[in-house]
Amino acid sequence: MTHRYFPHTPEDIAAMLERCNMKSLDELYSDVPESLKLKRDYDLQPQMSEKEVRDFFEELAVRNQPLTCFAGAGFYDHYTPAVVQSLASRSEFLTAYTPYQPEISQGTLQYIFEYQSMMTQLTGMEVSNASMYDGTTAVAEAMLMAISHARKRNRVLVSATLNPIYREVIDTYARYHGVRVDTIAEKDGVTDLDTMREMLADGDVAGVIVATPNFYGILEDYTGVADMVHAAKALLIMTAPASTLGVIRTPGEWGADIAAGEAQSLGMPLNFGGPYLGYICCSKALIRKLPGRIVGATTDADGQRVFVLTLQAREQHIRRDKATSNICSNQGLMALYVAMYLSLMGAKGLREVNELSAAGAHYLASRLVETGAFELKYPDRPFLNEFVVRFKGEVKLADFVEVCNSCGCLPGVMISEDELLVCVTETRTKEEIDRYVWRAETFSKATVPAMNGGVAANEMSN
Amino acid sequence: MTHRYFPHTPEDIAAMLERCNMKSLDELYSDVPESLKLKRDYDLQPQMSEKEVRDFFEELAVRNQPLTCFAGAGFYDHYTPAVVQSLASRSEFLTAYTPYQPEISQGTLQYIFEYQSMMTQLTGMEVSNASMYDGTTAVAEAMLMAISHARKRNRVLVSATLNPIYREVIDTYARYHGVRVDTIAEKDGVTDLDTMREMLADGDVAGVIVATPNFYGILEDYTGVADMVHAAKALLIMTAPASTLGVIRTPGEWGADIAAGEAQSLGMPLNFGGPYLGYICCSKALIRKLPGRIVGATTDADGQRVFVLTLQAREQHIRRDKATSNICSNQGLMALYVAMYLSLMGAKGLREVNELSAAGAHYLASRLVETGAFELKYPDRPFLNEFVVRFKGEVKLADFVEVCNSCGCLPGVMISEDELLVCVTETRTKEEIDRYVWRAETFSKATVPAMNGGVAANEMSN
Amino acid sequence: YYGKVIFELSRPGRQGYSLPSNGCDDVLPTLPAGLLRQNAPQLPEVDELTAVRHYNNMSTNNFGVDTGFYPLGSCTMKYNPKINEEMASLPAFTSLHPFQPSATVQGALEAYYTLQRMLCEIGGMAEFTLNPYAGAHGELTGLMVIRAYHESRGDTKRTKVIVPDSAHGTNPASAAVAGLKVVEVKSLPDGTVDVNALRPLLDDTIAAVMMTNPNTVGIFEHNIPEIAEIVHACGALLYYDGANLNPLLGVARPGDMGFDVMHINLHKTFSTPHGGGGPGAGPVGVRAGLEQFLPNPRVVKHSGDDDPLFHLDFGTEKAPHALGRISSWLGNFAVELRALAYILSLGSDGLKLAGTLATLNANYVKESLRDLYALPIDRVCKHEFVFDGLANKSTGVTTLNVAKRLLDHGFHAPTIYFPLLFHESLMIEPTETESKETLDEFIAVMRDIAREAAEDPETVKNAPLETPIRKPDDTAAALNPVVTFAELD
Amino acid sequence: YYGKVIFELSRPGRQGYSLPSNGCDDVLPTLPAGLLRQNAPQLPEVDELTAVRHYNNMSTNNFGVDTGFYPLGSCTMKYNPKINEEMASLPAFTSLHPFQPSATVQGALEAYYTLQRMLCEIGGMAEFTLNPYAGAHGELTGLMVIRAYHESRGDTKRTKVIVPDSAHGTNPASAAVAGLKVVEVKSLPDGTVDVNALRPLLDDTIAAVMMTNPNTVGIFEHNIPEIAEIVHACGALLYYDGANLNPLLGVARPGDMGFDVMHINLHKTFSTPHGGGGPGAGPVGVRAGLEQFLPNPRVVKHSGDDDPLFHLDFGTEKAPHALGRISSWLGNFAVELRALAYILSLGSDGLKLAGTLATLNANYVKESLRDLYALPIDRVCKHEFVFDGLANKSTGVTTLNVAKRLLDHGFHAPTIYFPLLFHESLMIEPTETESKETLDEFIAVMRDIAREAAEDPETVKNAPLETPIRKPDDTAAALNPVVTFAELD
Repeated sequence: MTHRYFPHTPEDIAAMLERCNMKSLDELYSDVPESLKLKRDYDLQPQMSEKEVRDFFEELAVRNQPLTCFAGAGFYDHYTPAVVQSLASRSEFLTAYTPYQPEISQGTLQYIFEYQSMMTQLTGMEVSNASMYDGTTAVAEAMLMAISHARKRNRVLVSATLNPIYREVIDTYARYHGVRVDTIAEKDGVTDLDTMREMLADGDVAGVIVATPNFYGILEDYTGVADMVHAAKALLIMTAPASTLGVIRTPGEWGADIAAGEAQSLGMPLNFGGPYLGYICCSKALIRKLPGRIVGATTDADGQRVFVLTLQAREQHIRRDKATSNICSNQGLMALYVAMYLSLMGAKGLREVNELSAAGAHYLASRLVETGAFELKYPDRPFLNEFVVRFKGEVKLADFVEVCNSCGCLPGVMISEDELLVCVTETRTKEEIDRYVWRAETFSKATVPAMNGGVAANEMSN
Repeated sequence: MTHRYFPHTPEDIAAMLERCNMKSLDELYSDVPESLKLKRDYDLQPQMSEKEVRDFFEELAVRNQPLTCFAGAGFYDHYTPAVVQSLASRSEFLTAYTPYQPEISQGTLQYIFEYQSMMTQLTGMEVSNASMYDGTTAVAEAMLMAISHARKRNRVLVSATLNPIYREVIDTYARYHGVRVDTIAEKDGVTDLDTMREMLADGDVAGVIVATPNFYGILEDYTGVADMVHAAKALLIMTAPASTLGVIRTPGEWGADIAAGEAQSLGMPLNFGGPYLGYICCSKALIRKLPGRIVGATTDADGQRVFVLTLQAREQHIRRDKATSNICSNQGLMALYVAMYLSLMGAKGLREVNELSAAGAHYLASRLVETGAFELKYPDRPFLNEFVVRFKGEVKLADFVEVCNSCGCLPGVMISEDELLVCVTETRTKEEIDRYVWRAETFSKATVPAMNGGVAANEMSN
Repeated sequence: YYGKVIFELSRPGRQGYSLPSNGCDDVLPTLPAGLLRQNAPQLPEVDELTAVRHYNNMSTNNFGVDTGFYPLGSCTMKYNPKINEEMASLPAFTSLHPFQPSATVQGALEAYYTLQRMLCEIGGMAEFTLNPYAGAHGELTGLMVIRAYHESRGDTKRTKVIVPDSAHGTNPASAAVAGLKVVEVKSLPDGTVDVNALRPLLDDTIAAVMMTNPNTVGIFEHNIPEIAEIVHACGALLYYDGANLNPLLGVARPGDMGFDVMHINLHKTFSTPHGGGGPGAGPVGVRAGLEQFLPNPRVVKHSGDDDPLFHLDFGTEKAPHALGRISSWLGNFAVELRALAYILSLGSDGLKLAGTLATLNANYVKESLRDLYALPIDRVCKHEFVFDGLANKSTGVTTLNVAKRLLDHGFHAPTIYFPLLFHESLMIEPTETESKETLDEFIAVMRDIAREAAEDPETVKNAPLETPIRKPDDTAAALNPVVTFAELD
Repeated sequence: YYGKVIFELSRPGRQGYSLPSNGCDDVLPTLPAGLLRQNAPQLPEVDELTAVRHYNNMSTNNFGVDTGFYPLGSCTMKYNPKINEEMASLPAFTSLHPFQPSATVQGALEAYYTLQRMLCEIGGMAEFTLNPYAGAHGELTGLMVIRAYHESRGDTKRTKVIVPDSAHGTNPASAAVAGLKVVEVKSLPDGTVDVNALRPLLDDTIAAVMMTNPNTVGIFEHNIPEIAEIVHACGALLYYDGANLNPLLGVARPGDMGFDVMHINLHKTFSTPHGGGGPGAGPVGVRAGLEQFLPNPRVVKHSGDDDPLFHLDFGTEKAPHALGRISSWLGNFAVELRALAYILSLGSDGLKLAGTLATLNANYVKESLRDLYALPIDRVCKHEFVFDGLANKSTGVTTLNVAKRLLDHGFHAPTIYFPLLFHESLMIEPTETESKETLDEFIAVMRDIAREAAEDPETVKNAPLETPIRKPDDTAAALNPVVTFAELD
């Protein structure tokens, strides 16, 4: 028996067994009690040739339907330059692991350093780690930072305008870590700052978590919030889809202590949910609470500027149960995506991405309202490239969504029976937007309810 | 004006012009007479963003219809392991040019050396060059080798069983080079050796060109031919699709002087006609007549074994109009495809490829005959994985082909109104073959002639 | 300067991108200025070729599995097949938005479901979730599952987790994040858990015992049936850290050993590339009876005739006890696709062979070096083993020196100073994809280094000598952290 | 051993492939044994990882455009955009069999047709064929077109081709393959063709005059209108070798200069990767009146309403004078796709800028080094220029030494000892994708080398000193050619 991935010839095996003073491969498992041994083959197919593997995946692939994407809700269909995928697939990047040996890992170390530099620029914070798993876990770990920093205080306030899946992950982490999470109510789509003030006054608050643009795409005004939070000795944690940080007021500018969120929008394909990358940046004062790996610059024996993993004393492999986090492997390669994406785009390109996205979104929003089929849920709130519309048609919004799907379009994410969260990025053409509008127009005028009433609509959570 | 591919900032341009003592970019063209200058922009679109380029190509791509391939006729749908494409795209291979500087080109030089070694093994010849453009030009240049070798003699005999597109290219080269090409008639699908003997006796023959498997897929028996040709002081040139050389009797074993042909079957995708790779191998005695680049082993100043371009005195950049050929750039990267493909497959893999292909082809041939819709044109000739069937149906073969196309299948190459050249490779599954047979069965029983009588059938030449 | 950073290649006015116009009016200026950032971020401005050369050449300062032998213990640096990369890059997967309706992503859901079922068979578990993003994230998820289980039974006293002293740091750290206290249990001289030391620790405050088997020194915990029995007897659950699953493929299953909950590192055992430190994936499996505690969303297959066949279950109806959501969606999906391709490629026969050959390779290296390196545990090992530095302790040459000297010879270093059981741990995991020739070369170099340590210890102590950078100053880096370009002078 | 060859990594019984069974019976044994090969070929037997490491590491012994500056004169080593690779790799192109019915390959035919039309606009020509595989193949095809033209007119005396003494070797070689005799015309000291030397050579035996403009020394042939006039007056055609088209993009067109037939090197001007020596592509264009002589097959577009719109014309009806077929099908199709992507990316504005910046870069380097290197032709150059070695001839340092010393500094060498006009030709073509910083670094190194040549000539003469191999013995290689593994001891 042999396989293309294994180099062992029968002669090799015989010689190697001899060196081990063994007569058969079975002897390698002489230490495993017979009772524990699997006496049969796995109930899996035997090995497949590469062609069969390819056929298998291509058969799966045809049962997916890529759609023209007007959905966001935290994950965005931005354009990734071909260079990014092409260079990220270099085997030296792809098949290395954690850069424990800096002498032969400067490639990884350097792009992480670049990534950290870029993310601090984007967030307006002082330091960044090397990456977190995704936006939800990054914000959850930011919460744990606040708890750890506060020592005794054990309560976290979370705005109701935060993306609900972030909230779900926060709740999970909090529940087992013994953190109390309270919700700051929303008022007309934004965080109710009066409520926040009152809740802070109740005491015991370690951190406050807010978002902008928030889940509804609304740019919130957090003037005075940092002072309010800091007066209560709590930390302010802000989150934003990373790409929007190219133009919106940054967590740093708002006076936040920690910026954490999702960086998928910086060059990562949608990939049905991952891999993405969570960013977490903070003030330098908090660096020793920052989870995960950090790369720092130093010099080598010849005086060259080089990069190393630093401040490892915070990490799990040294501190064990006293560590700031249990994170070990993170999203290394995706940090390379970010570094390359931002290198190519620069500040100007990132601004253009936001300009085009916002322009398209505002155009679509006003055209959808014109059709009469939709109205804006928050007509007076400023938004960038994502907004909520309420369906006014006689039939169901779910049916409209399904009709769109059958035309190859994902019209947004349903956030209630009659509300759709719609997003436009720079990858959407005017024609695609106009076709969307035309479909809404046509559908709203149609007297017959939508076709097959089958399983409908977008799912994000139940 | 700027472009993502150009690094020049306005400041750069100003500084560079100053160094050149120029005031404007226009001055760079002060030497071009005004009358010759294009006074307008090209009638092309302005620059496109990468996204638009991608959209453009994807729009073209949907207007192609990939088909399950039962066509061969010189170009074969063999399986290429993922490793090949993955490694060949390494920028160090892809973006280098001719290895003029061996100190920084050992990568290219070494894979060419490996390619040469492998091709000589496959063909059973002593030496190989670094590649030719494709099979047709390789055989045409082999003909020129024979002419050059023969000095005065000016006539070449070509078997009628050679792939007609090879013959067309040979004719083109011969016409302008002043070579007379005579056809050796075929008899029941194979070269008529009696005719060959007579034609050789007529004299003035510099070379004889024969194929096996020939255009009809038939394995020809060339016993005694080398002696016959050599007795006439001519060179014997043999061609075969490279992959088949893993199992068939080689040009070397038949006593040929030159083996030349198409190596697309060794790992290159079909790519609608190219890039492919022409191989040309010969006896060591003929090495100085061999066109194109040759890599040889030598040692460097430190005694290391290294590789260099060698015998360059034959080439156009030295010999100019006395060169053995005008070839300069060849198909370098495709030689890497061959080297990697054969490294992975080895002799055993290549044999399996041929076994599976032949098994599938013989199975399909007999099943097609069983349907009653087809008969074998050369039932008594041995074939490997390609064969000619004659359509016996009442309607047109072209209609059958079109029906197959509409079902996503390319049933072969029509070589006459009622003859189909059919090929099976290891990439065809039993299910695909059976579906082909089922379609033939169904079609032959259908009383109605095929659907739309539009533009039909495969084109190879008119 | 060994390598410039991209900021140092930037020039104002250069650009490496271009975007199509969509013909809509720019609305940014109409937004309240106070909500927009005041200054543009300082990002590089480079043309495309500058970026390409920069990252292309930067990559060559890295050592990967495709470069050479990478015997990093506990990390299972096996070959990452190219076909897996290609399959995970099919646009029909990469372009899917996570919130697309299920009917439009049936292929993706089936891929997830299929892998889930395969892992159940391999782990001997009833159910798996692929949602955790990495091994440590899987541990955390697994411990939360265990807490959810105890809570569902009203058993709220269980606030502690027992981990062996040989455990990887993520084990205690995960326990801490999950709000559990860590109790360490000692190992015997042979590296296995001391059952007699474990027994008295087990009481009704113990939520779980975390183990890996084979353990971090590469030794199979042959007492595992007894351990499972006493752990279960006290009402705790037994957690399997899958970091070391590789050698047991096809031979033994955690579920059959009595483990209740487990995670698998897809990037180790199932060969997804390690990417310089991720993305990985840490699927979590549970035995029958614990399914309802797994996190949401879950992929479920409906009965035969339903169309579409695969659905997402967000948990409220079927699993009121589920621990909730621990990640955005369904984990690192593209990593899961790679693991699926790997398992299909190997199949039942190939997987078993992988485990066996990994074990053979480790034992072969161990037996070939045991005379020159200190072997504190002299038993048949599984996928890896640990030396306690050089056998000859008189030279002053440390494990760090040996590791650095290996770099000079074109090998990646083994894992060093872990596990903490020994002072000079040198942990070697060859994996099954390495040839005897490669191992023989490594063995020869290791023997040369041992000889050199005796004859010319200073050379080894000064290693590395041939790498492009040498002896970076870690202390200075930690003392005055410079972690962004803005902080460089 | 700098690098083992793959045969040296082979072990009997290893394999790097697997194939699916198709369940059909093996028929090979039933074929006549005399028609099958007697012994298996000696090919490597390696597993997949061994092959991957071998070729991965082999690649790092190569220098490409993505590695650094590659000023190889006459080769136009500009940046090869990554998007072009991706577009050419779309399965809907790569999987097409050339003999598929036209109706099933409309996208591919349109790509071909579109590029054809674009090249006509850029070249100022009436029609193009993309079928030739490389520049030299284009020359051959172009000369055959010219011969077909003369023959069609019964003008059979024209058996000679005039080429300048500065021409690339492919020009005379192509003429010889096309059955034409070569007559060389001298260049003036300024590098341009001597019209007075040309005039007497022109008679009714001349089939064509081959030129490139700018010529191989980078100088624009400003007398080209006069040359075209006298060439046409004698009944010959004027052929344009497109190797140097790059600097004229957007500025001047061969067709407008009076050229009748031309080829373009897509891998130079239109940025398809050079691949270590191909595949390239050498499309051939002709002025109005010569279309019917182009080779077959051709892609034609039918009138508006036809479906399918694009067809293949095999020539018999419309073009009885066509020269026949010169390649298997439609050329190196995937290379054509890359060039199409490049032209679309640049557009009319970007193409003009490319030409201008290429010219700027060349003049900048020339002006920055002219004090230290001998500049035999002191004029504004186009995309490239030639030094005749160092200005200071007393050092004994040759152009070869300078070239090799550049390797030590991380640059590819320029083209050396070509053109043959000068003894110590050093031909530099920076291309437009290089930044001022890169050029400045190159200039600084070139100046350092000149200084070093004066101060320490032996060091330069011994160059390269830092490359992984040094001074391979070319003479031994040619004396006793060892061109296969079987010939190695």
